[in-house]
Amino acid sequence: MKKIFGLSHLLFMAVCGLIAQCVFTQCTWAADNSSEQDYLQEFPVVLSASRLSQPLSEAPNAMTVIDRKMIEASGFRSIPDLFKLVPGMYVSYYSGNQAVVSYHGTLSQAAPGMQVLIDGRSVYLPPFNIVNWPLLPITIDDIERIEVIRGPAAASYGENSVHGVINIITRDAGAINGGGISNTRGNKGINDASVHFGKHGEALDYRMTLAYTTDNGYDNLSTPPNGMTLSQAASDINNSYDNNQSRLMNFRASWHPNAMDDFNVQLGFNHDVMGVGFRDSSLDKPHDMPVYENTQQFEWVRRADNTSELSLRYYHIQHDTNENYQVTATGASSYPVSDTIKSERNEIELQHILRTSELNRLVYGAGYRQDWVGVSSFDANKNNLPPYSYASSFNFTEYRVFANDEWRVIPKLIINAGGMLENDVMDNKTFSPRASLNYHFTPQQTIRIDTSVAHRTPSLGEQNANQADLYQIGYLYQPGSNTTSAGLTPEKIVSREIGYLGEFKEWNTSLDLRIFNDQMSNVIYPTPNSALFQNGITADYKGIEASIKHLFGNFSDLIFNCTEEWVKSNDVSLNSGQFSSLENGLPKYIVNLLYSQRLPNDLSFSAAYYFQTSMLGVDRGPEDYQPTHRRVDLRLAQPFNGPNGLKGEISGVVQNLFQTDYTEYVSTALFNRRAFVTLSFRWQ
Amino acid sequence: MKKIFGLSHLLFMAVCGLIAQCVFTQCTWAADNSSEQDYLQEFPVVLSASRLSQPLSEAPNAMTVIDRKMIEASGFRSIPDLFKLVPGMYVSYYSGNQAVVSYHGTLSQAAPGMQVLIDGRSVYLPPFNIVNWPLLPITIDDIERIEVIRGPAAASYGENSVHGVINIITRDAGAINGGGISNTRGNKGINDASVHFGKHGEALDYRMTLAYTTDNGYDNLSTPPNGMTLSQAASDINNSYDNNQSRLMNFRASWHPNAMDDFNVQLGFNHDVMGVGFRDSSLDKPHDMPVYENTQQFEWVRRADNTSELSLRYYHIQHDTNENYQVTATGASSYPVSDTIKSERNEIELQHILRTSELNRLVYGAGYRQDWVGVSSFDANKNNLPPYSYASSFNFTEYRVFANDEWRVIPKLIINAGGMLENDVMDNKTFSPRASLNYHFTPQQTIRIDTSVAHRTPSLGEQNANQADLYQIGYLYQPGSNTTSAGLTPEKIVSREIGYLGEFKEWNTSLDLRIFNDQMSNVIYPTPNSALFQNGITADYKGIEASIKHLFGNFSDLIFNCTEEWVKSNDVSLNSGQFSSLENGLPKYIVNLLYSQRLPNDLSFSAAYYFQTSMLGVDRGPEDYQPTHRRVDLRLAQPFNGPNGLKGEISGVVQNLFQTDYTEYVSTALFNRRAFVTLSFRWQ
Amino acid sequence: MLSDSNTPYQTFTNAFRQNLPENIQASVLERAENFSGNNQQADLIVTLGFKAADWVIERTVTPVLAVMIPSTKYVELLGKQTRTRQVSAIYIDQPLARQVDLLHAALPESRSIGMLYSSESPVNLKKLQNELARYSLNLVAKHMQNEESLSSDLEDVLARSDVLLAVPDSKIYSSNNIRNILMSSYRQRIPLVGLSQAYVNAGALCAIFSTPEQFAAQASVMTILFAQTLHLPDPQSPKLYTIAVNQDVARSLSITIKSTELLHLQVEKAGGAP
Amino acid sequence: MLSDSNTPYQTFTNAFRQNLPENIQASVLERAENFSGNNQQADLIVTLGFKAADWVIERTVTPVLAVMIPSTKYVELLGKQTRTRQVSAIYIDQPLARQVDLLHAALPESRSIGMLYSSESPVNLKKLQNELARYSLNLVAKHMQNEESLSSDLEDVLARSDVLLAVPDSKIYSSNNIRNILMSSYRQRIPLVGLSQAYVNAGALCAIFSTPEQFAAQASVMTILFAQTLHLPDPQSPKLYTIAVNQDVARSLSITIKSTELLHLQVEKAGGAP
Repeated sequence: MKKIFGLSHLLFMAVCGLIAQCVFTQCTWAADNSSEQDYLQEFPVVLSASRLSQPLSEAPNAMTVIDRKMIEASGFRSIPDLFKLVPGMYVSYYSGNQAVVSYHGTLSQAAPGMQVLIDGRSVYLPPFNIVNWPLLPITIDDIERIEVIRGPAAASYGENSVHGVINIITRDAGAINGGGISNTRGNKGINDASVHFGKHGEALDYRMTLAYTTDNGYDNLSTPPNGMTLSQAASDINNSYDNNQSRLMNFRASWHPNAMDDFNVQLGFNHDVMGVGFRDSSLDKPHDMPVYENTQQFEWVRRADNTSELSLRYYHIQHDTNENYQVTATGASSYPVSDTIKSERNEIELQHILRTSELNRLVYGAGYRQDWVGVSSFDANKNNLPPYSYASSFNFTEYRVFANDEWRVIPKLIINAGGMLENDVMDNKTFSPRASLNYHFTPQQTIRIDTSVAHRTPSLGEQNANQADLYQIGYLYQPGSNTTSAGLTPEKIVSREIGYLGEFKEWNTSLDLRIFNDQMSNVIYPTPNSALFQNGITADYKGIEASIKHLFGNFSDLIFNCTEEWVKSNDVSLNSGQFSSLENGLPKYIVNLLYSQRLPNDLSFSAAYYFQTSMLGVDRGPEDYQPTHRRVDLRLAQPFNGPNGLKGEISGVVQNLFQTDYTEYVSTALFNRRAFVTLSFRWQ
Repeated sequence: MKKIFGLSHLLFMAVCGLIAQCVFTQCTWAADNSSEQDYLQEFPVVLSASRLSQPLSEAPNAMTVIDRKMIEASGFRSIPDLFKLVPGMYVSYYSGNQAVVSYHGTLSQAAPGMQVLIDGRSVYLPPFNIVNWPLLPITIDDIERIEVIRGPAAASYGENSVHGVINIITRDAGAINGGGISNTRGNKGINDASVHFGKHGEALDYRMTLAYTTDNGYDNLSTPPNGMTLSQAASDINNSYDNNQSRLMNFRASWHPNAMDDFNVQLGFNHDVMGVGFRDSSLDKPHDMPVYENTQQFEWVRRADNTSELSLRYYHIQHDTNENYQVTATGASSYPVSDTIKSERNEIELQHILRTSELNRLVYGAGYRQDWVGVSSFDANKNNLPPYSYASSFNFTEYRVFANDEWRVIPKLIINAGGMLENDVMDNKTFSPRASLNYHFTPQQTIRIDTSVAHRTPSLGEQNANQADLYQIGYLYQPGSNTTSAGLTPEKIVSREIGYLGEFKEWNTSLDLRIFNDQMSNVIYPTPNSALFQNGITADYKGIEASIKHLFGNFSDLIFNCTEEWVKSNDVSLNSGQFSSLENGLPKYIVNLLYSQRLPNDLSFSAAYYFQTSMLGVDRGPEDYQPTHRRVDLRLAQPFNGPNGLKGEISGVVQNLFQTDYTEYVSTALFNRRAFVTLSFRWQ
Repeated sequence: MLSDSNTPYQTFTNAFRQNLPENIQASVLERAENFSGNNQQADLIVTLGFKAADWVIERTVTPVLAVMIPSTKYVELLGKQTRTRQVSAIYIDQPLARQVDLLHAALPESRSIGMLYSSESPVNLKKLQNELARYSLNLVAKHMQNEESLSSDLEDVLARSDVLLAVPDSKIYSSNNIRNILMSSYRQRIPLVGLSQAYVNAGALCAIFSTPEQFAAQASVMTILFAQTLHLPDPQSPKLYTIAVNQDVARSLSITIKSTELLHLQVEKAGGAP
Repeated sequence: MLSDSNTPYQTFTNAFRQNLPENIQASVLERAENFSGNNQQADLIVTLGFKAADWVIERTVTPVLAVMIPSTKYVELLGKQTRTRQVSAIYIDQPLARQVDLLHAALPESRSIGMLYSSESPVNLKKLQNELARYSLNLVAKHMQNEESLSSDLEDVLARSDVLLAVPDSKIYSSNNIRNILMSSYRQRIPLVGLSQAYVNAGALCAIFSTPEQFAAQASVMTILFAQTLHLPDPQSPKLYTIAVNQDVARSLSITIKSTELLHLQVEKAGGAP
């Protein structure tokens, strides 16, 4: 070959001193501030699989997302109320500090069918497997987003997600850089104050909330409820004492020393004082029950490029409840009793999200949980009172493995298949599979067909409690150590649904429609005229849910949800009329509507309407009949610039504007109009 | 959004009936002969990792490739001769049918340091761990390519590759479509005939060779060798009978039913009649020793895209040797003896080549081998003759795992690291690691640095034989069952080398330079004045090898190899002068040169020159001194068109043109000028 | 995994749909046989592959965009229509000039370009020779008489060439023959320049081709243009293309090949595209 | 694995060397500090990055090709030379027009383009506004006063924009801030359009950029041209570019994004390149 080039020697030179150092080591480029680094710098994977919310049209379940915008527009002060914004959800109160959040109507006031997770931490706790909402160490303002799965999702969210899953995602450690202070005052003793502050730094982000909330709970009945005479009411209806006062703190920090690893710490503490007891009771007089909850959560997430995300989570929750009250021994005078419940949970979970190909994503993992419960009663002389306590403390362990595979067969067809294999506290081995198919017949129109199975393990209360006592959660739970419901097995649900999701961009409207059939079997119920529980109820739920979102231009939007639901069950034949029925316990129609509008000068206005047809809680008598109720809430908020660069906002909320004084789960919980004003400032 | 397009409906249509069928199944496109299929058809991976030869500049070892062009140009008739074309290789003959192919000079006439593989099948066989070249069931024309690794390569080629590896790759089953016939006639009884034919079909390719080769072996001495008087010669030097006649057949088929899988079968058979015995011996008179070898090999290779290749190989080799000769009991008259050696090998190997990333390739696998040897002697009355046989048959098993990782750190730097873990027939566990670094400081200039370790297991002969008999391989091996060399351990070699490879395109020249230091330890040697073997020799080899290839225009090329080598060893002090020495056993300089030229009318001419300095085989006495020898071979070949579309070729070869009658490993093997003519036809 | 078993047709369909704006309503008919001219209200029919185009062109007067058809078949297609209507196409084949540009860019030292073709090969030798002449390359073309003579014809071509250029003729380059073609050419150390990623995966040194996604992009542009103007542009060669290189083969043949990016830039610069 | 930890400089160097013909002898100096004008016999010096260019330009009269430097720094570079010689460059930044073409192609429904910039951002707002005006897009630019105000400034921009366009300013888009920027914008469901594959991996919706291999290809073409003519062409923007899309982010934000191939074709067609 001839030498045709005139160039004999070329010197090629790279940027100063970088190549030599970096041949065998990973190195960041930020150190060098020469300007091409603006283009060449490396970044961590921020919006990784676990951080990206799945679009509704690709989720394997029916899902409702409550975001911050909805939370603010709703005007709600307490977390359980938020679920009023979810189609088909029944939200009610046994008392001001005891919420009932359930799907498919009520099974009991414990609403045991919902799994509730806060950042992956299950707060559905023994001994009674309920969620004690006022004890959660977070405020409504700490919430970034709530994903509510309507239907079982054990394959993704683990055990006890029989009716659905509430997945509360709190604000990221880095979400706040600066601070804020807020105070709310209203009638009914409403007085909330909170301080939050946070900082995001180079490798460490943290935020903290300190809050105090208090209210006087629900109003008390002054007229006899449904079909009762005043004298009947006077003897049977107790006016409950349901003040609540909580002092809580939470801290969240994220340390990301490199581009791959994230270490998260969450600490929470709540000292809640619940008002319990009844004004017209001579024995259980109104008194305060102090509860301490503290929680610690540690999480390590490793995100390696966009294909793999490994997370290891450990958390610990501890509850201490103390109550002093009067009790009357048969035929004797009353004497004071001191009851204590302590419960603790330790859980560790490992999860791996792996994108095996451009079209396939696998999530799998394993978890191990240990729960400990100790209950004791003492009389004034510190003697144990065996009939009212468990004989000893209980220690349960359970473990599970789970996997879900999302396969994008073709861009318009997604198949999810997965399941969870669980060895529960009672050593039952259950398998809860799920399969779903999402078909985008156009990019804006999706049909989802899915079927899944889930199981609910009997609670400690159901296994070892006297049901007669169990249902009196007006005061401290008193499971009887002398009763054991032997041979209980997990409840089972088989769920099938067809969903349709449409985006009608021309009309600025989206529609989420769903027809479902959930078949429950083996449902646990209290054996009539006995202290024991047994399996046996079957229930067949059918329903249709619609959720419509509509935008009016850029400044206002509307969310409209409605549900119609039916149930067929053998429960009435089984409970011998001792209780209400599943059919009565289910509001046939639930409708809600949230309208928000941004007005000139950043003034924002929102209005909500909640409608629910009549019902009667499964474990309640006719005096607690809830007629059809309607409620309208309004909120008006005006931001303003405060002194020293502070950003201020003043907002006012009126709940139940039209004063349709309705009763909640029990007729002693009367909700009438209330109003409050919030003033807040934030700085940076 | 306004509708700005005039198009209301678009119909999109795919080729007839293909999409619907293929959504969930894999389907080939060839079925549809519409013309875009010419572009869309799928192909199997043909040039996969195992089929692509590694360029020398990327190999982790020094390597010489002998390709068909070199094989033809050399004019050689027999396979061992080909290794004369490799730098540093010592090729010699004990007799016309017993070749010595070794590297680093000689250790014994068995040349036990080389691993020899034919298509992955080890033909380095017990009981004496030698390669019996005339017994291989292939002809020189069946060879596609030979890769010779100069230096240990256990990590890639398994056990006993102490000095190097000869990797013979025979022609692919699909390499021949048609047939051919060939006949060679020359002086010294040379008469070779072969037929080969093959066919490649849609899913099945096969080819077959039938061959007959015969010659009268080497010439006999008529003058006394080095420093001997005629009378000494008459009493000590036997003139050997070394005719050879082999009838062989091989068959190779490849079945590839789909794009991924290849099933290969190789069958081979050789009925070889070796001339043994000595003309001037009254006991061991010249006689024929028939040997039957048959081999079967099955291989399954799965090539999944370009990243993974899995192969499973099984083979079986069987040898049957029978010899009848006279033996003289002490002080008695001679009587006839019938000796038999049977040996069999079964081996299975699994190997996976995995491209873990664009830059990294991993080869790993495991092998299991079973060898069986049975030797027996009978007298005329069929009575066993214990002193000359093993007491019983022997069954050995060994297994190994191996892995090698090739990591292209950057395009110009390749690191290989690997090793083999072996549990050998004597239950020795050895680990043979290798690490190498190839650095292309320009694309044409490469430096290779590598170091490796290998082990050689003592042969059955060394363990259980009388060395006095062992070295008389002039007739059948007679290991003595009454002697056992206990406590032998494997020999070890530690090899270090620096190589340089340069391509000088302007000069049409490439240079392969290598400096090495191979340290052998624990080398097994015959205990002086004893029947036993023991470990103990250490030897330190140093050398420099150069290989130059040069093209003169398009029509002629030259290959030039030269080697200089030194050894230091304790062997002389150990063997008490009973034998020669390692130093004497190593030719200090070996030079060879092959020049080929294409002349007008497709006439081709080639000339070879072989030069080797003086030496004396380690286990030989002074009468077998080999002086410096030179040899020149010439070849001339003329293709022509035969009748009926046959392609013909006539070629003539003169070996040792200048009649430098030199002696080989022993002085009775005299090589003088010989010439032969080959006429061949092929058709399609 | 699926992306590999996905057919090119599916890949095209998916990408094409992804690319269309929402207000273009698209129906997919997976089997052209189900099409009859009467019951379709479409404004434009996009066909994929020759068979579909061939079927449709005889049965409708709706404008047709025939995607992924060989350029040599386009005239044949036009001849089949009984009534005139707008017809256009995106050819599946790269322009000859572009292929030659790649040959030269990838193997600048090659002088003799080998080619084996049959009577069915859609190749214009004269035109190819002209393109090769731009780089003073000479063509060693051999007409394969029948499948039996493949081996000898191939050996003949390989003996006289520096590189073997594949032709779109599945009679020669079938999945049965590719094994022998690649093994023979590799034995002679002659690289094969293929026509698709499949060739490169199998063992060809390099190839220039368009992916289904690239065809889909071009088809969407033409469709959107048609929606706006109701006129179809003239038939076109692929505008976007991909160059693939098998580095393992290059290394084994000791060929130093440029990066696909430089090959792309050089092909682009040579401007072989019409 | 390594390809990820490979630095862009190494990748460039390797690809560049791979691309050069054998008769061009190339030395690599890995640390520009080791360079002194006197002892070098080179005919052309190719520098990679601004620092190397800056160092060399003051110390030699050999022609210099400065690769991967910001276009805004080129004039500064020219000003530093004490003696004139041939200087040319390949800019690391895509032409503004090309970026805007991508914005429009990828997010045709976006109207307001948000941008956060600092006093160090090499961005010409006027020019950007002109480019955006081609598609009637309006710019919502916010000047970030200091790092402390990032969050509030960002929230302000996000509240008024449909999309956030990154600027090459590592004061704002640092690996520390990217977390907050992406989380905040995701919270508001506003996609980020980034400047490199790293942005897309981190969570940006899409980006248009050139890879080191693409720069290397262009640099080799310029080098070979120089070797033939001894003249350096004018400084150029990257000729080859890549478009990357994060489909996970697109899906999560319910954005239907076109295939990268169609985006490429549309950007190419818009011809935003100078």
